[in-house]
Amino acid sequence: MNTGDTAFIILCAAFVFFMTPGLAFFYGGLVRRKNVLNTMMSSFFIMGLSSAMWMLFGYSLSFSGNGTIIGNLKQIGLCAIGQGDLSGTIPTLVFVAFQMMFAIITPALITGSVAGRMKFKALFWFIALWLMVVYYPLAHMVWGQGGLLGEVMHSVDFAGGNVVHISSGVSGLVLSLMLGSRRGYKEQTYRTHNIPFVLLGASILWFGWFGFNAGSALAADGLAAHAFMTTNTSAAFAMLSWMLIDVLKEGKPTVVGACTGGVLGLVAITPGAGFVPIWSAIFIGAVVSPICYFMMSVVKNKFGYDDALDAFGCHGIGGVWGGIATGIFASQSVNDSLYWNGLIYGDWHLFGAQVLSILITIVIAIVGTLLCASIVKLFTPLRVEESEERVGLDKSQHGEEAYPTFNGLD
Amino acid sequence: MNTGDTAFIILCAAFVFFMTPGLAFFYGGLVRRKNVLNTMMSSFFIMGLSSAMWMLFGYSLSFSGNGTIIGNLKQIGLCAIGQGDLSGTIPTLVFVAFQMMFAIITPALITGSVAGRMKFKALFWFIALWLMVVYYPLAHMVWGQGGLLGEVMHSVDFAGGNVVHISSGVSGLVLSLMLGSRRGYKEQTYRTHNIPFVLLGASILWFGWFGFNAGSALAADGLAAHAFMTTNTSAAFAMLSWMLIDVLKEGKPTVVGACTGGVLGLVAITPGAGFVPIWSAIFIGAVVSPICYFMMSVVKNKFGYDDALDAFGCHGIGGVWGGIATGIFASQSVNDSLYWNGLIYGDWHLFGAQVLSILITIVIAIVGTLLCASIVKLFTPLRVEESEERVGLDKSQHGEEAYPTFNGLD
Amino acid sequence: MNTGDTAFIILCAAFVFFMTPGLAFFYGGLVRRKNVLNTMMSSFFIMGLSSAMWMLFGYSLSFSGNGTIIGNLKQIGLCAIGQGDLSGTIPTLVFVAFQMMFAIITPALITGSVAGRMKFKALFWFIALWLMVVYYPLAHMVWGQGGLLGEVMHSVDFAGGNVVHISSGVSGLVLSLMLGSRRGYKEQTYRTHNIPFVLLGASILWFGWFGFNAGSALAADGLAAHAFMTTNTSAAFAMLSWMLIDVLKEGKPTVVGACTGGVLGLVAITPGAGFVPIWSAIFIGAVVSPICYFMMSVVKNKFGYDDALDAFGCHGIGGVWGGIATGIFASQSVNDSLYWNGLIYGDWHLFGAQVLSILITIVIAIVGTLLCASIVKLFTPLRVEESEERVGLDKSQHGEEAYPTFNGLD
Amino acid sequence: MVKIDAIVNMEKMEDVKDALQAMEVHGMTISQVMGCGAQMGYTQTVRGSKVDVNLLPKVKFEVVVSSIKWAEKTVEAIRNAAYTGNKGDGKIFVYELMDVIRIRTNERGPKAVWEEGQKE
Amino acid sequence: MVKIDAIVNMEKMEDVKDALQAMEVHGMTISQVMGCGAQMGYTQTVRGSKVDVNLLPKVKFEVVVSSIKWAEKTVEAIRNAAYTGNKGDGKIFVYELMDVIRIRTNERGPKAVWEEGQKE
Amino acid sequence: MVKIDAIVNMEKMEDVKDALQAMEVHGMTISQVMGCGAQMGYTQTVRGSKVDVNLLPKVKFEVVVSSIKWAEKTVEAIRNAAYTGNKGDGKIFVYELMDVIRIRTNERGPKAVWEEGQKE
Ligand SMILES: Nc1ncnc2c1ncn2[C@@H]1O[C@H](COP(=O)(O)OP(=O)(O)O)[C@@H](O)[C@H]1O
Ligand SMILES: Nc1ncnc2c1ncn2[C@@H]1O[C@H](COP(=O)(O)OP(=O)(O)O)[C@@H](O)[C@H]1O
Ligand SMILES: Nc1ncnc2c1ncn2[C@@H]1O[C@H](COP(=O)(O)OP(=O)(O)O)[C@@H](O)[C@H]1O
Repeated sequence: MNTGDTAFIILCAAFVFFMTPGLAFFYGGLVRRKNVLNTMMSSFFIMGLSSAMWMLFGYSLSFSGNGTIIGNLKQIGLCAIGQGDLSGTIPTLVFVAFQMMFAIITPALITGSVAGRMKFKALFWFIALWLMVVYYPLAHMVWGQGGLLGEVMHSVDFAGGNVVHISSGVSGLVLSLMLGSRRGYKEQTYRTHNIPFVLLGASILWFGWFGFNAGSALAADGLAAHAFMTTNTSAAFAMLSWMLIDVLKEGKPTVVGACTGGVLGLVAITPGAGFVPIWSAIFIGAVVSPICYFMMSVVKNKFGYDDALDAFGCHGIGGVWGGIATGIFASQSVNDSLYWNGLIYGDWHLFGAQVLSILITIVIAIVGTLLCASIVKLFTPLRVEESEERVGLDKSQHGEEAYPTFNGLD
Repeated sequence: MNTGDTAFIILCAAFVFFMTPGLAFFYGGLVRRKNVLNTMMSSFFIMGLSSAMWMLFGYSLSFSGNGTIIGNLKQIGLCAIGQGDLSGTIPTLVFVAFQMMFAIITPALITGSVAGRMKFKALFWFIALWLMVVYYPLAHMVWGQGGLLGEVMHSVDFAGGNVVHISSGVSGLVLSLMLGSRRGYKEQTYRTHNIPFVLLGASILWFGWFGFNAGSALAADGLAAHAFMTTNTSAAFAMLSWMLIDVLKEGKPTVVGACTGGVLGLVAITPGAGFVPIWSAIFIGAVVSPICYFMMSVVKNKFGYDDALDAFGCHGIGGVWGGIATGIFASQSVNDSLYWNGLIYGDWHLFGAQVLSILITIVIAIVGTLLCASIVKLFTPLRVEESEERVGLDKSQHGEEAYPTFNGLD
Repeated sequence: MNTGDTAFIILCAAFVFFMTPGLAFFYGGLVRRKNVLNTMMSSFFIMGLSSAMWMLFGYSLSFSGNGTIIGNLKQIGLCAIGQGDLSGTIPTLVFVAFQMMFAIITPALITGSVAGRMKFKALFWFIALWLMVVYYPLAHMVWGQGGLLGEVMHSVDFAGGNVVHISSGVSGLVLSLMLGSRRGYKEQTYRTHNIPFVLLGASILWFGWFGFNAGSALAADGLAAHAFMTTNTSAAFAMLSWMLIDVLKEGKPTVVGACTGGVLGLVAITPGAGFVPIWSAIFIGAVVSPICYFMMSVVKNKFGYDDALDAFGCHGIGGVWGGIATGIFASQSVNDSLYWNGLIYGDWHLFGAQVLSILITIVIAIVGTLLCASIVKLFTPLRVEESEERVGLDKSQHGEEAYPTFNGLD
Repeated sequence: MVKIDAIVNMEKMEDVKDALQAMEVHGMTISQVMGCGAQMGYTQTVRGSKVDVNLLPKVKFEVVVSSIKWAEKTVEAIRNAAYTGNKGDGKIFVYELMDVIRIRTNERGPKAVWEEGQKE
Repeated sequence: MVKIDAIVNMEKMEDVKDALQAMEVHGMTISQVMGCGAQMGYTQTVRGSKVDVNLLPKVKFEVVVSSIKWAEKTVEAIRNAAYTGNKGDGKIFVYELMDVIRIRTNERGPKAVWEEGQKE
Repeated sequence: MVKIDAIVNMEKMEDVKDALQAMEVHGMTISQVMGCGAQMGYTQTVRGSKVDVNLLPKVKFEVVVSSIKWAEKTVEAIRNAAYTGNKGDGKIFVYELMDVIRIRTNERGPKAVWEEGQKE
């Protein structure tokens, strides 16, 4: 066991943990005031639910055994894992903890698509099912022993482009289509109620993402440092390019835009952080903002789906671009665990594998979401009543108001 | 010296440090708008006061020498500690820093009980005295060389169930009884003024608690990872069980409830994090919420004491349960530094020691608090004037308002 | 390569990163409600801009080669740095990342002086120029190979008293003088709009500062622990001494005061954290508050400049005091890389070098700021129109409002 | 000229606004108020303790119209939009006004409330 | 019918509310306002710099009652509850109302403000 | 006595306040409201999507003066301070008041609004 690596990954796990409340603030700041608690809670409760499931059987289903599609139940309750067992240079329990945090943040991302109209009860059970139907298999296929996308197809995903971003973004889109649009969406004034919270959330996400991406090296070494630098570079250029779009389109850079851009850059670099050279992160980051801006402003408008906080527009699209970009720029000189070089070095194999793995991920997410939502629907409607939506989800789903005294009376 | 362990504990110290502002937000969000700054400041100033005292003589009183009850003054001003001195595998100064953070958060917990009515000046001096009369002796007795509860009685406290939670919770209760209830408590509308702040605070606490519990292994190893997993598991199940209570009682899971549950799970696992098996954390967490819910809703109501933010209900009761649970589940197979196994393995010695050590802690907290508060009372009343309470403690104690322009005029 | 040191510095880099959003909240809470987003954005966008510039050429200009004044362009785009290259015991890329964070927070500090009236466009380009004209040369002169202030003059600056605080504080003052005062400054009610945000920001700064100062040891060792303790001690005493001033002057300790005091203590200890003995941090911290209080309340008032959020009063003056104090207290027994001992040990050399290096830094900051601002002025006015200032910079510069629905309608 | 103050439920805000605009009353001023009335509030549970909430957030519309005739129409429109039949639906208060001044044009009296293109 | 606007100190809010409810006036609308008057505000110190605060937060009660008689009683009750004798105690304004409509029942005039069980 | 309600632009708040104080009207009550009128709001872009903002924040001044003469002067002062010539400048409403009570002194009627030292 290496204490430096162990210290690094334990603390990275805590960093990734912190991203989920960060997301709660990022999302919570973006919604209307009457839905802020419901939106935050939609991320927050997953810290409980997904942790519990991971410890009970999620880790086992994801990482035990060497199936092609999914793990087995041999390590249920983590009972078979001793303090002395190692995964590489770190205790296996550290790996368990680090991976757990990914299983928390991923379903939380979905909730951005459905903000403002989904019944909390339905969301609770949907997330529980979705973890079993979509997440654990995907995590196994990409990172598990003998997994289809990773070890069989040799596609790569450094820190979770497929597992985390594409899966959640696509699932969010499907779910938001099943739910329908928010009442009065498009006719009505919709307003970001607390932009400082958005900035706080985006900052915590960025901070935590260092743990997410650098930690995915699973050691405190040059590769971790490399991933740290690609991550920050991509985020920086994506922020700048979104600001540029804002200036070109509206004449002014917005704060919400800068935050969104930064997060997009982080999403896009995730699958390639430890595979692509640092210079290519400039390109990956600078390009993701225009792509996603186009999706959110033109495509979303055209098709009229209500991907409320753009979980699909950010994570789905950003993740796809990141996966493809990895197929283009990944280089064995950066990471010699790669099976092939990327497209620009003249080898199309990796590129092909990336595209295929993205398609498979999309299919799994679509089918899985339809399945889970249909099961939940048997027991409870997915959507709140119209009157509950009017009153706001904070009151109707949780019986609380976020800032009850901010009309100054207390 | 081991750099991995050193890196780990230095950063864990920073994590634990961050819990105190986290607590300021957790508490601050729960109070009325006119008392938010006073409530936050009550935690925040301790970052200054307790740090200063720790560095001057607190560390020395807690950890120098091998008295049964308290340390000595040989390491006053930390002057005798060189950069090269080690505690185990880490520099002694790292241990000093890590332990300092516990001496900051502990008295801050007390302030939850007395929110909304204690004179700031009285609180300042009370905390200063309390650290000397209650905290330093307790820390020594539990973790110091030759300490009564630890080395003599062989009771165990991994990360501070007695030292941190029971001591602060009980002291809070005593102090709140001495102060009396807030004006209009029970007749009057009392409202949580900013639930997103509560969620932010709870999240920072959870995040920091990884440093608190895993760091208490004092090394980056399998035990730290074990403590990390028990911590998270307990928090997760406590959050879920509180949500369940909310649903059963009110039909809706509340955000304040989920946050409270999470924190309770963290409290309950603290004394046992590195002693009990991971599976038992499920039980420890799942049970703490109903116990504390009962205390807060039934017992508090019945006896009518005004433990404003439930420092006693959460930390006192949660800590007691945690200490007992440690006596039940602790196992030498998890941590071979244990003198005995827990009750379920058929040995009642540890259980007995735990119960006894809890009782001793409670007595010390009660007597110490009475003593300190009585001394302070000689110089200044403990409670604010009625008119000051009406105006709010922000204005009357600090001459400030938290959000002066949120009636929209600026 | 040492994994413990590597883990430590990577994570410290993330800690320092987090300080910039912390600063955004510290500053943002202090301003009027209509300028909060602009104030936050002024720090936030630098996370994009300065990261991008650092990666492209900033690192190279600061740390490549051994010029006296500035580095060279040999490491442009970081292309020459491999994952295996080491700086001491850590990968060079880790050093790149850690230093990058300093290049982000430093210009962000400046923006406190100019809050509420500077055109965002002008600020953007000013910061870009300032990094090249002031920051990269200074960083090289202090920490680079062959640098004038460090290797030639043997002045010392542990974590950035000259590079970070004096440079930004003085530049802020110059820029605020060029801009003129805010409209109605002094006649008009000016109010801190959100004190909990100030407390949040101060807490994040303090938390991050552990990475800033302890990380500057560039290893997880006794020196890092020493810097950790001096840092916390100075902050604690500065907070207490500000509270004391508040009590003496106004009868009540304020929250804004306690936060300001804490930050001042952190500023003051920065240059000496790893050079001065721990006991001297008491003095360094306790004295910085009265000095800066005097600057902010008496001197600022007398001269009538509008250093809006006291970037000069805090960072400029606090940094100067810290640099001088280092010349007084630094001791080879703390850090044997010192060339001379401090004044109290009877050697005036270091003291002289410190004073001289401070003067040089001030001159560079003044000249550099005048130069950069003059260049920007050729293309765009520095200051917003009067009507834009009235409406608030949030709306006029970003087309957004921070909390659009906090009159309760949404 | 007549001023109408209507205190309605929060969630009816959009509806009332739309109803007014539909009948060509474009000028209105809205603010948040807290109200208590026949509707006696509700009880919330915070961490297992009951908390009485007897001030409820309401929205206040202030609309000035040029004549009693218009006032009647406006009252009718607000009533229809805000009605649910439950306690707490709100109240409408009607005042007489001495004068109205439009700052932009310095017009006074009824003219100051008519919009161009609005039929009397 | 008569409308009473009372502007009182923040910390008197609960007292005034209780006083009104004690005399069976259950309907009221409350909002936060900023006021300046004979009370000239105060000076705060932020980091050693003086800051003038001359708008002070106040609470505005709007109460509609059915008759002048009731209005007198109400004014009296508010006055007693809000009185401290210091500058800034506040003012009470009394208006005549043309009409009141209760949305729930479409009752008009005095009936719309009487509650069941309230003695006239 | 006369009450004047003026709804003006946010950024004119300080100016109107100063104008009133300059003419020795020291008593006033200010609140934030949202308004819509001839000024039809604006369109904001959030992440590339258009968002209509048709309620704009405005400031409402409530000033009670002792006589019609004073009311005229006050209206004039407000108008001058708030005028820009653009849509959205706001409106001023003038009412008659039945009575005013100063809580501190129990003075009633015009006396309750006069300040000492204020020339009628
Ligand atoms: N007499 C009154 N004076 C002022 N405001 C009132 C009065 N009666 C009711 N209101 C306002 O109207 C709102 C709804 O009144 P309520 O009596 O609950 O409804 P209703 O009688 O129509 O069922 C209250 O919350 C309050 O703001
Ligand atoms: N002429 C007025 N018009 C409108 N509101 C007023 C007027 N005079 C006072 N007020 C309101 O009453 C509050 C208290 O008034 P103030 O003059 O300070 O008290 P008092 O004269 O009773 O000592 C003020 O803050 C303001 O909101
Ligand atoms: N008829 C009305 N009733 C109530 N408030 C009104 C009315 N007309 C305008 N207002 C208020 O005055 C503000 C400015 O009105 P607007 O019509 O936009 O200005 P103007 O007509 O002077 O250009 C509005 O935002 C609204 O708050």
